Amino acid sequence: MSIQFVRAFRPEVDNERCIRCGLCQTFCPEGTALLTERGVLFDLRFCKGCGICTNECPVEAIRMVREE
Amino acid sequence: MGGQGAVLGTLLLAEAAFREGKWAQKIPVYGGMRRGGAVTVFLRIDEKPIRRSCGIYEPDAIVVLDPALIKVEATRTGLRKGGIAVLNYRGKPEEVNLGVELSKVATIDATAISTDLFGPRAIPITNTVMLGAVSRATRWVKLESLYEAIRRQFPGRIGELNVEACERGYESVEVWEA
Amino acid sequence: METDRIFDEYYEKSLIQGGNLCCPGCGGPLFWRMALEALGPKTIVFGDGPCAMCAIRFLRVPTFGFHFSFVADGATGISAALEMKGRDDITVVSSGGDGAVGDISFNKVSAAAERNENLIQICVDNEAYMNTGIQKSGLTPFGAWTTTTPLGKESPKKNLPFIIAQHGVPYVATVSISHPADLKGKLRRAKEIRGFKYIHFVSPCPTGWRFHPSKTVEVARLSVETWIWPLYEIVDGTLRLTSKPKPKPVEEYLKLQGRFRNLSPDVIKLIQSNIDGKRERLLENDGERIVF
Amino acid sequence: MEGEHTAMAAAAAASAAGARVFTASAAQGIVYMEEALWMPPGRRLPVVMCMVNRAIAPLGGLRPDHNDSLLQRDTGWIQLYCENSQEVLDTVVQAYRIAEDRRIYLPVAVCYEGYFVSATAIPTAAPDQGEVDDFLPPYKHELYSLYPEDYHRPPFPMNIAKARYEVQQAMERAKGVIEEVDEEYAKRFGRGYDGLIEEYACEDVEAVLITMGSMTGTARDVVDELRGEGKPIGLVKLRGFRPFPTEEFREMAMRYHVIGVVDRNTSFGSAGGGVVAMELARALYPLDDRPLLLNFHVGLGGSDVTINQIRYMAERVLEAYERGYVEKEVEWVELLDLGEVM
Repeated sequence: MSIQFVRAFRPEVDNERCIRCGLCQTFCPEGTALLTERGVLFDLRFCKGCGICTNECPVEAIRMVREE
Repeated sequence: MGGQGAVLGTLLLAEAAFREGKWAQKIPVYGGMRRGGAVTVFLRIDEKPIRRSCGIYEPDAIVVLDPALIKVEATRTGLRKGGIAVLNYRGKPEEVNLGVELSKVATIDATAISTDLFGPRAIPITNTVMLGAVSRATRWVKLESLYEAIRRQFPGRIGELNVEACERGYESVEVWEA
Repeated sequence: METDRIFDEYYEKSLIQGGNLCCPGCGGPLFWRMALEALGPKTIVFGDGPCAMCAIRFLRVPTFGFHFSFVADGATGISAALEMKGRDDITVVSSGGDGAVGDISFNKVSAAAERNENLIQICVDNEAYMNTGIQKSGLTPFGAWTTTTPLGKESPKKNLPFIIAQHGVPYVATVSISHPADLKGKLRRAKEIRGFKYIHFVSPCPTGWRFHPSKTVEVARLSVETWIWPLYEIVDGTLRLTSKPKPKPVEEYLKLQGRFRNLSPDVIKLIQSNIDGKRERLLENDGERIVF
Repeated sequence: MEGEHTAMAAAAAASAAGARVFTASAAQGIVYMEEALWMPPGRRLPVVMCMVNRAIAPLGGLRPDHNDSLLQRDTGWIQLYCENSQEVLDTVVQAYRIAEDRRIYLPVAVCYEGYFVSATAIPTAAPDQGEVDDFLPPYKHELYSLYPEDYHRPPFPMNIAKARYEVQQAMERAKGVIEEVDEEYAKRFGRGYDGLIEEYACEDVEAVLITMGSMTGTARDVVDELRGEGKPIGLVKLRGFRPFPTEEFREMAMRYHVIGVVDRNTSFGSAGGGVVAMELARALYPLDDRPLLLNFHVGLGGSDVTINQIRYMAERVLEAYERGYVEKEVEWVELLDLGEVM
């Protein structure tokens, strides 16, 4: 799949810290964050790197890292 | 290309060329009208008045404002042998392969400079950094003319920050010549 | 890839497609995902126009649209056709932005409300014409910068939910993406009611309101907590506040956004006193019939 | 204003109240405005408006073709089509002189394409405010109504016909006025546009291409190349579509053997071809000796009119000249594969 979305930062989750609250999934505008049994997953095909997940995370388990 | 201030950046470049007594023309071709959408902008610079209004299909140079776009096929279309590429890219210019023999390749980590100067943003605005790089790589416009254009467009503190961005673009760019 | 497959299933369930054309941090797609989870797959969405076009074209339900000036018209037609075909299982949703619902198509929406058409009218209010370059609309709040009000808007925001309520329609509600349970509950309720339902959603716009895209939900939450955007519903003319938070100063909301950067302390004080007055009147009338 | 329908009504009423009025719109907006667009010509109000051409939705996008303004060709607005930003600026100044001329009192639309003109940045000279004030003295409306007794109630049918005939008469007079104003403007500001119609590189040619709007600039470059190659083809730029320069075209028809009309518009199910080609055919019909007429659709929905496409059209026109007949009356140039664009 070709890159459609210009993104400078992408989310990265620390599953150790994550408390499985699912707020990132609730508030991701693109629906690209999902709480699964394996922890939080991100769909990097469509993530635009807005950072709402980081902002809403109550335990700061998600951070934005620079895209290569 | 980029959508990171490509339209305004090209306008500044056009204005800088105009300030040096040349004719310039900027035609934007908007993609999705949203922040971060891919955007193409055409720029012509000439010694005599520019009459044609069609798009540019075989550019002498391409400027890519976002590293992600380098991998996109459309970016390379029409780039001809002996052309120039100025890229926002972290790697060395000699590592770049766009599928044609270019006369010059310039690379610069404009995102890092932009983040350093303007703070982290979801979509880093890299246009003025890239302008400095373009000036160095192509020698089509002088750095001073770009400063004048930037200062006119953004008076005050924002203008000075952008002038600094432009200067750092000029200094940090790595140019490879065939 | 495994992740891709998991997400494709998730999109199917949420009735959206991965990848939309909105700006990063736009409140619109978030609203639609929540709304469709409440409304279910048997929904037809009518609406078009720039920002809405970006948001609506990624929905996995039938969509159709004309332009700014036809907001409730097309939905009326769809609703009438479904009635002729005896399909009362389908929810018709008409969507428009603040410019369309509040200005260009205001007469159309008002007329549809008066006819009590069986549809849910949604106003996705980002408080200006954003896609065309941030021009002021009738729903731009007082004091806000736009490209056509460079010194701040001088007139107040139209109180659209109350205007529509005065048509005597069965259901009017305001919602916010920061309160998903409330949002979904109101849409489920609207779905069950026959007649004209009006849902007003204020959609934070990072591009036009000038804030970092990651703050979208925070801004939406503050708008509720400062009482700038109170959450209520008006059922058959009776007002009921659905959220009564302890009021925070409006300054917290205003200072997050670049569009209010140039407000002087006096103007902020004025906005605060207006909001205080509004809050008191709302609390007074909570549970009262307000449509005469 | 909440919409174009309102904007034009307000502009017309403001003009009736004695103000000098300007507004602008594009595509959907112009079409939405249409009901109100009939007011200024009917009431003889000199409103000036920029119609920024954009393709109409659906099946249209954000980019330009001429259908939106050409749809308004019957409303009674004078329509001038511009090639670049400089011409737009100059034409807006001229437009007030034309509209407010006592012999005319008709609204003027300055039409130019979105993107290729409206969003394109190019050096443009702005005339001095004082000189413009000299050229455009304060406006004083002197013709309130031709038939005051009819102003606020349904007019007598006889008067409607008379009023419409008078609009037509004013349009006829406008041809001369547009040229006059353009000439005076050229004298004062050093830039003129040959009134309604401009012939470019047309000395000793046998055939011409007719273009309208921004593609003219590109066509100039192509025609220069072709003339350099010794090909007998010139370029005619249609600036004034309303009023239509019938006489000029009839006179041209005596000199050129083949005319190729480039239409950035279409009229579905019409007698054939674009709006300009059909107008031109009517203008030339009474002549005994008519030139061959070719028509091309190009740039529809705002696709780019490329150098290759213009070259292709010029070649078809020259081919018709050599053969002496027209093989294909109407061609959709965009549907052809012209190989590598450039």
